[in-house]
Amino acid sequence: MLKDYINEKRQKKDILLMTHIVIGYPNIQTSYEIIDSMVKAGVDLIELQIPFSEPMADGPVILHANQKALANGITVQECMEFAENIAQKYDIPFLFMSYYNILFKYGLKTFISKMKEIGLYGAIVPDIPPEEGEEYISLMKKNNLAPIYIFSPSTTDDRMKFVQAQSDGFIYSVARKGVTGANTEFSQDLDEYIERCNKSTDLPIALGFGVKSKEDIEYLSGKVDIAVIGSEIIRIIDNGKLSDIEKFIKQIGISK
Amino acid sequence: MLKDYINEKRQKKDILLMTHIVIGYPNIQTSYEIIDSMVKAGVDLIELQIPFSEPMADGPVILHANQKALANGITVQECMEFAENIAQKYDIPFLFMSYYNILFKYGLKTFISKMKEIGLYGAIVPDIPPEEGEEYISLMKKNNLAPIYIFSPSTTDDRMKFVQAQSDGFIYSVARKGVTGANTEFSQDLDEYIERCNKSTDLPIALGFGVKSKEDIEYLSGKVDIAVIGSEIIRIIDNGKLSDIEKFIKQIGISK
Amino acid sequence: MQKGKYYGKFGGCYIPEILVATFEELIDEFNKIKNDKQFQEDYQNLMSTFSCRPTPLYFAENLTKHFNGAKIYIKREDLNHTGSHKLNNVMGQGLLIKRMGKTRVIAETGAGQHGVATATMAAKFGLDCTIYMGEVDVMRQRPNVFWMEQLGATVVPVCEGSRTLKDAINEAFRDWVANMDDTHYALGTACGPAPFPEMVTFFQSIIGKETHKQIINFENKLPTKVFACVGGGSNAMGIFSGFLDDKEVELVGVEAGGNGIETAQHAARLASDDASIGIAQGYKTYFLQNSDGQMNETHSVAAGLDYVGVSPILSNLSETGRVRFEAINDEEAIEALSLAVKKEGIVPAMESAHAFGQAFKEAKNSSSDEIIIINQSGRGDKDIFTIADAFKDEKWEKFIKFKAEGYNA
Amino acid sequence: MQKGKYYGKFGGCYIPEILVATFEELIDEFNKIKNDKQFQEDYQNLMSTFSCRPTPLYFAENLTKHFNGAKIYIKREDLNHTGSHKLNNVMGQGLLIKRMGKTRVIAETGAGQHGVATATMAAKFGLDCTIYMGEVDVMRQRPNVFWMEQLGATVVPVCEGSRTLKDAINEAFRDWVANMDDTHYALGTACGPAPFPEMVTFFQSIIGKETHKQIINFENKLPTKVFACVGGGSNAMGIFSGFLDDKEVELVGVEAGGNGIETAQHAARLASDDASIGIAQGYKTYFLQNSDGQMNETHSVAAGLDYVGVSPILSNLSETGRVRFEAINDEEAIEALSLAVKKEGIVPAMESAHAFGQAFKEAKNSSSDEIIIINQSGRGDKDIFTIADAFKDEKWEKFIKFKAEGYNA
Ligand SMILES: Cc1ncc(COP(=O)(O)O)c(C=O)c1O
Ligand SMILES: Cc1ncc(COP(=O)(O)O)c(C=O)c1O
Repeated sequence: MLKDYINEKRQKKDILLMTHIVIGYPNIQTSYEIIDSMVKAGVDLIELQIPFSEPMADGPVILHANQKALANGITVQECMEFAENIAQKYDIPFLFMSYYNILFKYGLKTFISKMKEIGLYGAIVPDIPPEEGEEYISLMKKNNLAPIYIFSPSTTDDRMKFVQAQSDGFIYSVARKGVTGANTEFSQDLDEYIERCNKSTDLPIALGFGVKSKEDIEYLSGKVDIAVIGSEIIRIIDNGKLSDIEKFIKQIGISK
Repeated sequence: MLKDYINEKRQKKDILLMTHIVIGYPNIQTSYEIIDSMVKAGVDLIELQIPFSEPMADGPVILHANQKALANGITVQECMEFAENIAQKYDIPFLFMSYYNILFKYGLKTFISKMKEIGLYGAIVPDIPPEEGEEYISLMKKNNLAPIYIFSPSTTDDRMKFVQAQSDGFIYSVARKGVTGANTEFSQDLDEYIERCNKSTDLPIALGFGVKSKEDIEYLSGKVDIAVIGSEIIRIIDNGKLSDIEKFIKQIGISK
Repeated sequence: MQKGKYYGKFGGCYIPEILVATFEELIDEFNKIKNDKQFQEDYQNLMSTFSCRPTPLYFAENLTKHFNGAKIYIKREDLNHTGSHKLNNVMGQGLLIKRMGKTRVIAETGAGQHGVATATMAAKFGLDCTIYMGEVDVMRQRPNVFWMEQLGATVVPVCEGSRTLKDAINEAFRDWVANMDDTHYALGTACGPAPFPEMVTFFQSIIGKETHKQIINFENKLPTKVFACVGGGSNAMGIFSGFLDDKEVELVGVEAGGNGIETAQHAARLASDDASIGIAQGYKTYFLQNSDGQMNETHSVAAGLDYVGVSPILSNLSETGRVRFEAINDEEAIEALSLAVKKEGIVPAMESAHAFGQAFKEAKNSSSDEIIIINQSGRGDKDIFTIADAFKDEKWEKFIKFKAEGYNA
Repeated sequence: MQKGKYYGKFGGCYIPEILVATFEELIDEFNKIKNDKQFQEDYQNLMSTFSCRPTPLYFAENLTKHFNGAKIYIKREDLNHTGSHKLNNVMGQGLLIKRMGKTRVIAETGAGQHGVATATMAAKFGLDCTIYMGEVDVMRQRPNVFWMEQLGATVVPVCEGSRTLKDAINEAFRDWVANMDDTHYALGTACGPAPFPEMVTFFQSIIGKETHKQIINFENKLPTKVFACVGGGSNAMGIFSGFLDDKEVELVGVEAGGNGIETAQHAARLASDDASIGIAQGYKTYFLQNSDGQMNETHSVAAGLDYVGVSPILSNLSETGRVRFEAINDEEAIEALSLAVKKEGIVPAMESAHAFGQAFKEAKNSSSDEIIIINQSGRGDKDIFTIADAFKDEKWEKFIKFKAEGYNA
């Protein structure tokens, strides 16, 4: 159903926008406000990152946000409540993003049922490759939740086919090597890679890692289905004015 | 002739007194004054130590005196001149005390001729054992100078016989193990050792290392021929008043 | 990609997609060399001239007499070039790097021994080298940082999280996912995603193979017990490998008891009840974590033992009962170190001192026909600042103040 | 007593009378063990488990390529337990001490390596131990002082004279003449009164014996040149011993050029014209002394080379032309050290770095069928403060200041 939502929205927009927050950063109250700004600004999907103490795939910006949120005492339970509240309040799809240990310690089955129950659409878990994720994938699918898998520039064509078969909703395509938050060069290399991604799957493609300006999104528009903005929004939060978020998203957003 | 002098003097005194200075300590002028005090106080023989940078057999007091004298720039040539001046001025035997390198670097033959020429009676060189000292001994004896050798508590009876045969003038008998300047216990052990010394040679015996009071000298009186006072006099110099030297020697001296 | 290798329920390969190709290449290369006689020969030649393998097995006569119990032998990994067993693993991975044609190596380090070993290997093999080290560890193992830099490595202090080993591992992975084309991540212990636990154990098993031969040679029988400290588990797996099939040999892994396992300040994953199974840093094992799955702060005087996870192979051997786990706390380790120094004239690393501590406890109550082997994984030179502080050595403090004044002038 | 052994016109036994009986006993005991197969076996067993003998001979491929001249091999005495060749001598003397039934050992030390080795031996053999060390050396080799104390030794800083090695030797003799009944003075180098030059050479010759075998094994021919640094001369005599009879092997002793042999701040006794024959510290050799026979101040960045005298055996080999002597100054040594670290991942002691420096100079201009062996007498861990200062390492300074602040608080 996530896939359907995306395809439908894409009828109206050349490219969708997915944004990202770390739940509890800088604090839970502000997290509510950030979501509110994002939805108001017209964001199409939102990743809710449950903080983890060892966010191996994240760069410094998101890493610090994880640590700060944890230092403030955020718990997985509170993240669930937060997700439940906003999923009920707003009419766009919310996804969890976290590391596998969070799901595992909660109890994989319980965690996934809970996701379903509170109305999330799926999850992005960067450290559970499909080979290790059999149980996770099957439970997600059984619950009509999208286990969103990842393509990277080093993923071979063959492997893309294998990975997309495990995935659902969309493919999260990382634009380059490295962790979140660094610069990406939007150049011809990227185009070739995006083409490879599109060729290997019927799922929509979300492109993330380093997307942060109107130009970036214009560049991607028509090439992928979703542009993902992660670290850049945290940078805006860090610079102080919450109201800038709505301004920023509106400024970079494209409507058909 | 040193031996004769000692035997003669011993007719008049139960025990003779040999004192010691480090030439140039605390400075050459004071060295003259110290000698003057000593002779006036009735000392029977005097050891003149030519400073050496590595006085391995000396304890801290004499070691420092060596270093100070050298730091003041004393040279072997100046020591020779000093020795010559006092040997001409005073009517008691003067001996050189030093380490072998001083003689060796001066030129053994030249050094010994010079000693003869300036009127010294002999030398005490603690780091030239008779086995290594053939040339030294023969040159000394040829010049009628006494190569004064040493007995120690660890010297066996057999070796005492061997050593005394190389020696002349007297035997310098060290009272105990260790270096100059530490305390010696004047006890029965010492008596036995002194008896061994006396038995093994016809040469007079001078006992040194740790002699420093009237009681010590009274104890030794009649047992050895000469009491040697070394570090104690430097301690007196260090404590400041030169006039104390004469007082000290007179106070501890014994006349028949 | 294949599913990562498991040991019972532990292990696996939980890596981000970007690394999949890199791991495939690595596993492939590792499989090639595993049974390659020529590689083995090259490796052993290297270790016998660049280091001093076989390292001796030393009969600690004085300690044996002191405890008046079991005969105590010590495997002398401290004599290795760079001062610990870490070199065994690193030189093996170095040969792999050359085969894969990579030009840069990165590593995490806790005690700094793995960092020094990696920097050394990089110097010898002409590789660029970056070492990640928790800021806390940079402070307590400063001499090793100095040597890494002299060897030409860049040492990056990691100021995230608990600023110790686990955080250095995270940072190394962050570097790797950006640079895997020319870069190999030489993980320093028998942890992390497959094939690392197996591969590191494979290279370290030279310790156990030698020890087995040596003890038979000396005593014509097997030891009663073998003790090794357990940080990530590489030196322990190294020596245990030689005796795993000899069921009569009791294997004892010694973890860091820190301020005591009854406090929260320790790093005893298998010897305490505080750890639970989790998945982090690419593998599944027992972690010291809270009920949410967030990793706890750990504590040990020994930087190399101050880690939240533990080799999945050891987690399994703990569950099967093949290896017994104990904890030695900071104070006991320092005491054991001091005793070893004074009685035998050997200076164990703070890490190794934990194995000594437990062995000493058990030696007392054993009979004289028992044989104990302790793996001395490293030497204590690197720990001079830690040991001086533990003993509150006034002369050392005076010296440091004097040096500081010189620098301030 | 016999006259002390001479090498040409050098050597002898210039000792005070009080030590004669002690030397007789020592010479007697030494003569007994010299050809005693059982002793040799005990000694070799000890050195192969307490240390890691035979130490490797290592082919330095990168340095060889770098200089594009002779093949460079390195004898790895740095891998010895306690970090230098000094242990070879000390353990031999330790076995002698046990035979003589003495209960206390004293030693001088310059670099601290001989002090650490002696303290280690004392710990192992259960002896009381006092180490004399010049105050200047205490400052520049502080880590070694710390370890000696941990090993249970009393370290006495010597504040007399130039406060370096020669003064420590004097103080050790002063102790010995007071305590020879229960005390052995384990002289650390091939100097001093007979039988020390011969005895120390005897124990160190294990280096040369191994090296001879190893190079024949690797290359099936003898080396062209062998380089060793020369403080007192023990590591040099150790390795040279293996090649003295092979006339085609050129032996090169490398002394400390300090600030340059054209200045007065050096310790080149045989490589400069500044020394002359003298008798001090119990033996006859070349000394850096003035025309009165007073010893000069010497200077070297390497505490272990900072000495006025030199082995009488080497003085003789210099006069006969069998050994060539060269000087490497402070800066060149530090540069050579840095190059060895970066190119090969080995860390020579400051002393050994002098041998490296000279070998590097000559390697450049040799042909590829020549073979050079460098004796790496020790490892540089002990030199961390010296090297950090030489490189003006800011991070190190910052760290030291931080530690000092902690101590001041
Ligand atoms: C000397 C030493 N021993 C032990 C360890 C712990 O590691 P492992 O458990 O992998 O042997 C370290 C780690 O740095 C170490 O340096
Ligand atoms: C590592 C090292 N090399 C060399 C020397 C110089 O001594 P020798 O000339 O006796 O080998 C020392 C002395 O302390 C040393 O520590």
